[in-house]
Amino acid sequence: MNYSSMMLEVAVVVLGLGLLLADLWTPIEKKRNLGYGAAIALALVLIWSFQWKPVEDSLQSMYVLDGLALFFKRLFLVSAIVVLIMSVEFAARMEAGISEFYALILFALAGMMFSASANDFSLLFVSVELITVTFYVLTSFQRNRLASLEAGVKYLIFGALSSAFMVYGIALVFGTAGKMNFAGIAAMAPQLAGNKIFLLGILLILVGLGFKIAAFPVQMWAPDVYQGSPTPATAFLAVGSKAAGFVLLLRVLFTAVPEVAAHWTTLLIVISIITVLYGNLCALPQRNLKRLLGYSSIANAGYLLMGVAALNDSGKSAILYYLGGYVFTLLAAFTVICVVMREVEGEDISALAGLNQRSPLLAAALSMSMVSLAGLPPLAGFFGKFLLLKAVTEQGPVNSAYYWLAAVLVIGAVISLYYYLGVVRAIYWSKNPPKATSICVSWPVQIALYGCIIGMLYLGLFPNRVVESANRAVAALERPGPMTAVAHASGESR
Amino acid sequence: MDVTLEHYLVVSGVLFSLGLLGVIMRRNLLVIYMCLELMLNAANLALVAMSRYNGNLDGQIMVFFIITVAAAEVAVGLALIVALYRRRQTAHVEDLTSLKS
Amino acid sequence: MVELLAWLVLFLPLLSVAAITIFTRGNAARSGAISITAVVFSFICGLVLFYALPESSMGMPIQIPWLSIHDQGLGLDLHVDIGLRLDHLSLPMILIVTGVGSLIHIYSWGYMKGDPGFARYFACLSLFTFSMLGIVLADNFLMMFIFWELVGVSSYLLIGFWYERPSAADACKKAFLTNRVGDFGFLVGILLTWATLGSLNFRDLETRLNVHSVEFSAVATAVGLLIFCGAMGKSAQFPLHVWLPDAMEGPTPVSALIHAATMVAAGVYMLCRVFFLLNVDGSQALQVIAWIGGITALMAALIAVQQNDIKRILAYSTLSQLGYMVMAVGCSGPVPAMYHLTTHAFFKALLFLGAGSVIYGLHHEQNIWAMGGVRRKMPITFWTFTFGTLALCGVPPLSGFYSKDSILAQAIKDHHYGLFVLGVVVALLTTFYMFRLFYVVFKGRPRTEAAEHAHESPSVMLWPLFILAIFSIAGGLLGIESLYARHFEAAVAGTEPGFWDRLLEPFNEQLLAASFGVLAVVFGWLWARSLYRNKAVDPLPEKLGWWSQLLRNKFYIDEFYENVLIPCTQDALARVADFIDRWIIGTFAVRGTANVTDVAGRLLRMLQTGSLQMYAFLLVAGVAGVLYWVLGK
Amino acid sequence: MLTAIILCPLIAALLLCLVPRSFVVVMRVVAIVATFISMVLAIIVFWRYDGAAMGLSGFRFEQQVDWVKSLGISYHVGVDGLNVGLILMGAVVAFAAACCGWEIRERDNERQKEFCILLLIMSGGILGAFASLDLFFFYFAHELALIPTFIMIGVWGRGPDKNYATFQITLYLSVGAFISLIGLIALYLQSGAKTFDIVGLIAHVKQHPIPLRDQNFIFPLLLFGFGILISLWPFHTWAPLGYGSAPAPTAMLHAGVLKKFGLYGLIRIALPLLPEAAQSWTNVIAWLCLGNIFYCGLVAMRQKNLNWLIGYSSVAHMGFVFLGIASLSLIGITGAVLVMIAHGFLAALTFGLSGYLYQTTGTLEMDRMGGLLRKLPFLGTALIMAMFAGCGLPGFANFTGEVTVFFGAWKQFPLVTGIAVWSALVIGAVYMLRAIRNIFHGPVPEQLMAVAESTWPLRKLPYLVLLVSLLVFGFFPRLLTDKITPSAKKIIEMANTPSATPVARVETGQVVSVP
Repeated sequence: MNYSSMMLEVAVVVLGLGLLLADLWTPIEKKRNLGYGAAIALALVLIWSFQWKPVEDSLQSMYVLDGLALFFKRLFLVSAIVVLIMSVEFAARMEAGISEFYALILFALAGMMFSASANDFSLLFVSVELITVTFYVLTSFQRNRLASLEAGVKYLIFGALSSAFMVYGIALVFGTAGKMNFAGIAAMAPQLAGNKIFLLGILLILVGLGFKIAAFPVQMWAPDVYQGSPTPATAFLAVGSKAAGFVLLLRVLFTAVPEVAAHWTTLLIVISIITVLYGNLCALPQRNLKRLLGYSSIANAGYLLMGVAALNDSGKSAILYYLGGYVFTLLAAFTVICVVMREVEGEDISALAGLNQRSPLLAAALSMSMVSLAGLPPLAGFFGKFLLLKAVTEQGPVNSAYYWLAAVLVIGAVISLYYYLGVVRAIYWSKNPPKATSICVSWPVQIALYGCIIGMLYLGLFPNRVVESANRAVAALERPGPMTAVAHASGESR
Repeated sequence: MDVTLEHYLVVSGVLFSLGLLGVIMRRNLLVIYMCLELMLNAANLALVAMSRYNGNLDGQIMVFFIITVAAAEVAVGLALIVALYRRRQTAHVEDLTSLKS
Repeated sequence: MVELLAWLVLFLPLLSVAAITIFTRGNAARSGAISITAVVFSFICGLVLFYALPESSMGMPIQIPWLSIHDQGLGLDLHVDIGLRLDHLSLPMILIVTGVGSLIHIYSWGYMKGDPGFARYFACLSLFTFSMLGIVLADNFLMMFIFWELVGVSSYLLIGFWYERPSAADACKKAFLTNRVGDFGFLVGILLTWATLGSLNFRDLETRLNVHSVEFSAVATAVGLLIFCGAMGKSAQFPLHVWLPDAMEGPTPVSALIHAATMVAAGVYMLCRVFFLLNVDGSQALQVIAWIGGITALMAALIAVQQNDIKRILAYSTLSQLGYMVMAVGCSGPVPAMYHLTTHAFFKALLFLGAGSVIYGLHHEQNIWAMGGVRRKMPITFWTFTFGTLALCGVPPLSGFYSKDSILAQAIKDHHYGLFVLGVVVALLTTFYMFRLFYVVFKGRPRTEAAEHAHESPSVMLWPLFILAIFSIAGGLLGIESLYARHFEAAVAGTEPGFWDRLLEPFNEQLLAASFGVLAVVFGWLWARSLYRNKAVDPLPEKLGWWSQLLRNKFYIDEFYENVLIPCTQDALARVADFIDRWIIGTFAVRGTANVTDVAGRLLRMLQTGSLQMYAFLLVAGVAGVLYWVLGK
Repeated sequence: MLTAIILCPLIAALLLCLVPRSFVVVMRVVAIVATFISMVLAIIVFWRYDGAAMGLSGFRFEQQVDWVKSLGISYHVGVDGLNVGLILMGAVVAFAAACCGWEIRERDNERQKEFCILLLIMSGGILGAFASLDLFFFYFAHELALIPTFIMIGVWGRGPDKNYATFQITLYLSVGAFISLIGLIALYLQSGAKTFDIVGLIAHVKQHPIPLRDQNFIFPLLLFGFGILISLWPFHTWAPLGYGSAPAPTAMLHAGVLKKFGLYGLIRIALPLLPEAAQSWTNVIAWLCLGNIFYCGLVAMRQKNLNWLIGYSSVAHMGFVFLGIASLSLIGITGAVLVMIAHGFLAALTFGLSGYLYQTTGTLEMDRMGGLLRKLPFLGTALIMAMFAGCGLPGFANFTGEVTVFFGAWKQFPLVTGIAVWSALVIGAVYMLRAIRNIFHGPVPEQLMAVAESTWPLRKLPYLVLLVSLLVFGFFPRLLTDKITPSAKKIIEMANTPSATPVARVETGQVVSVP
């Protein structure tokens, strides 16, 4: 195994350890600023990541560094940077140990970055567990808040339960295939396609991954945990953890068992339909903003699963693009929530009343993210949904169930308009905005918000480059020699 | 009587199911948590047996990973449950319903 | 030069509309002057055309393409010109419209003096003149329809001139809507004609009719009746006649111009214009037209007998005369129809203006029983009115006699003996109600204060009366009939008949008709004289009993429409549609969907109880379900 | 040139973002000037249309820039006879709407900024949608214009049903938009052209027609997707409700221009690309259009509120366009485009005037008004003219359009056309005259004795502009038809091509019976 290709992850882990060390020498009142330091360091790592090219020779190893991996690593880095800035903002609401919070974020980030490269069930397991275990702590970090503890416990039990499913699935797969490596299993898969033990194993693994992305039938935890966790942890959970789940899902389904995936069209379609409808319908009467986003995250998992269910390249690249937009959108939303809810306990939507007078920037950022989530142009969400819709419709002639999928996408998008625009309404035209004290927004948060807004707009208005790079990244998944295609594509950049 | 792979697998399956049942049925968080560990160990048993049967060591390496991870998980999980117990003076799941609908 | 003149005739009034609306809205005198100048100049241009237009350039096309789409797929050509057709039918008609129009414009100057809407009045009047000229000059169906509609709207504006009066506001609405019902048939008829013959231009239609006569004869009756619907609306034929009496809510000059002399004649004119489409083999349309005309004539004459409003009597008389004209067309006699149209324009305008003068003199009193003895107070009005009455009744040798006689003769010629009898009866009734009016209003002694202090109108109002009276008297001797005949009967040979020939023509040609006509007049007059001479109250209601009630209430046709026909058909449909829209689509379908979605959301949310074990159970159940589904088969 | 027309309002909107919100007058002036420039440019394009160089694809003033290459999406604008008039109409209405924005000023000075920005975005989006020759941008620009509509109704709307109206119009129109999006995507996919470019698609489809099975799948998607956007019966309930609650400028832009998007889409996209399906659906369209023309006309008769009445009448007018489309004849399509343009001016005019009326009298309940012609001479005259235009009076552009549609449709659908004629001539007149009678005729009620018109000449400007446009195109329809007909001919030729050549059939592997 070529360890030099892991330098990005190593850098992140070292950074985390260094942060813990630095904490020892930092005076208490300055500790929160360590977050900025970490964010800057991550920004450097991000810039560094653009120097990397996809590496060819790692197909048989447990760790690959193809275009897909790089795409997701950058996604994770971006989200971690914003989450760190958010955490600094959140520091005052933690009892102690803010540096550990930062460090845990970094470790979770490392786990996500590993997961992006996982090409082997053991690495998959380890990286997933790295993410999950750090999130146990992150979700329950506000030990003085019962809600946070409850969220932590729920996440703990569900995480452990799904880990158990996954591990057992891995055991079954290993038992039938005799291999842990995706490529190896792919080679074996044709003769295993009818083996029920093997299929059971794959299904159990998918259950474990479904937990990460909050898809039916393992979606129940999401709203509760989203609501109770500290906002930065929620944000990271919603963005990073979900994206990690998807990259693993893509790899397992399309690298390890493409034949099996092709058989499960109906299953995937049904699951994504139920997920979309469940998330959207439950969100309809919801008044708690973070819980709303929890349901919305379920719905979005459903949309993304549609890209998986489409089983074609455009579906996969749509997932990548959608996640790209989703990252900026959700980060913007959670940053705003983090800042606005600083003063209000409870995250009721009515707390947003008159936000446009208190801080136009926050109001604009939150409404733009809602508009983007609702899938309206000119923001990223629109083009993402467009790509998904295209991918799904493309399969229509093959199996008319895809048309139902497309219809559900539309229905979901329309239902979601109602509650997303409800948020926008609360911001701009509430009946009686309570108080007009302006909210002070620190400049790093401003930078983060502007960054997210620019990201949403850029992805929405000039999607060309991201679409191209997503296409190239996806090309790596299925081909027998995936690296060659990517290597030829010069100038891999975002 | 020879102890074949099937026996191991049946035992592991039974263990897994027992753990699962426990998670669903038991009311105490600690017990639930122990049941979860039981499920993990069921997987461990299966892995080791499979590894032996397949004649490669990957499975056993995996078991080590799992044990390590489980240890970490237990550490974090127990700390969490203790913290909750301190605050609520109870470790029953039915009391944990403030986040809902 | 001819073209320029023709365009001037048409567009001068429109220019005056534009000028008044844009520039001189606020200035009453200037607006009136512009409008009068325009119509007079238009008249002069028409006169020049009438006399100077060489026979060779009769009917030559003067066209500006307005809309032109050639559709190969349909194999049809939608080609519409703004085109003018100058021939023996349109030229005299132009003179009537602009000539009578000029007089009425001038009369209005006096009649409308001091009204706050003076400028608006003249703008509308000019708009009307423009539209009417458009109908007359149109060389194709669609252009005719366009101006048809414009005439409708200008009539709407003029009837509703005093829009603050609820009765006027309702009347104009009713007029427009009734006309629209007729226009519906007209437009469908145009569509059908176009689809069958492939053209809209009258000349093209005429030539194509010879080629495609077989195809056309299949739809000929339908076309004829549909087109007649248009005439039915505009010329107020039964059953669409109800708007005309109500239209008397407009200023009296308007009634004279639009609702007596010109606009209502448009229907008859149109029928004559497209007579070639009606008069084809296999078409039953003319029969229907003739009988509808006859029924209208009789019904209106009967109603007129028991009306007490001076303008309403004249209005029903107009209806009845229009019925005559339509009947003439139906008896394949466009020439008598046009002839009667022309003379009727003169004497009916005269009568209306005379009535207006009386109303003006009596300070807007319209009830005839509140008048009486006006003769001495307003001598000029009296004399001119008398001549108008005589002409209308058809007293030889006044114009009405000749035209009415030609219609009766036509009925005999076309073997419509029933209609002939009907026509004679109507003539008798006409004489009766006109002399009733005459005796009650002018003779006897003044019955009210207003009648006591009546005064003669200003000269600007009297001059038009004079001129119209002259034409009413001499209209029969001017050779109008042969003028029209030149249009319909190709190249009448022979010399122009002399004066005496013309004077005695009816008796030479169709003695029966002429003598019955004269007899009807005599008996009508005697009857009216015996009943109404020096009477202060109407003796008829006692004699007629419930008949009188029926007549006074116009056979209850308005009531039938308002309370039975419209509420039971269109309004009922509207009610149903509204119900469906509001409750079935709006509430059940749309709101229902929204509510179902909402309830589904609330129900689903109940799953999220917050209980960890509940979640775990659902998870396991879900996983088990998936496993069973995928692997269980 | 076209890009300038589209970008002018959008750039102005961006500029306004930077202007502090206290500079209210600046906002108004910028909005008016930007739309005015757009309008002037659109007039120039319209005027120079015949002289302009025609591109290879038959479009003029063409411009194309790649956007997302891998999907074949490009920014491609151009005009032919079908959309040159629509763009002109859109630009004029946008200008008028910007002028009418004064209405908002008096009610809500605080948020003038947002209003102007949204209005400009909407204008830019609308013009973009009509200029676009790329399916994706076509849709994108429409959505861009749609969102401000929702927001404006939500924030500045009036009436008790405001909230419900906002949500209904939002959800309803989004459903329509999404359905049509599926249709457009399916079209893109099934044509196999790998491009969203309309010109490219048409060229491709000429060689390789879309298989009938796919056509029959895509066409209903487009028909009903667009149909919802156009308020095709029975998906029309959002329209009266939404327009009844919308602020005047929004209603003007939406009812006038944006709504025509779906119709334009049907003509531009659905007919030529899916000819066989279109032919088999014409009967359905023809009967559905009666739902608009006849049924909604009847419902309009029962309305008591002026805005609702106009809303229903505007729904009813859409039926004429559908009838024209259903006829699949050159005359019908030309008429349909004429009606679209004419109704654009008309709807803008009526909604603008009703907004003005509401502002003056404080009510739109017709029972509570009367005799206002004396009090409000300009407004009254203009509204009466608009109403007559609405019931198809010659001289106004609507008449030309409607009558052309009748001529086009008569041969195929005599019965439907007959009912449509009845609705246009009689039902239309009934409710329009009833409105005039109630509002302007009769005695003035006590509480309205004091109303008076603004004497400021600029208040009249937008209405005059719209009235003049109606009259100009009513008097000289050839200004439009001469441009429309050649372009419509191409559409019709494609729509009426006999079924695809057998070669193409074999390629696509479809076995279809020729209808």
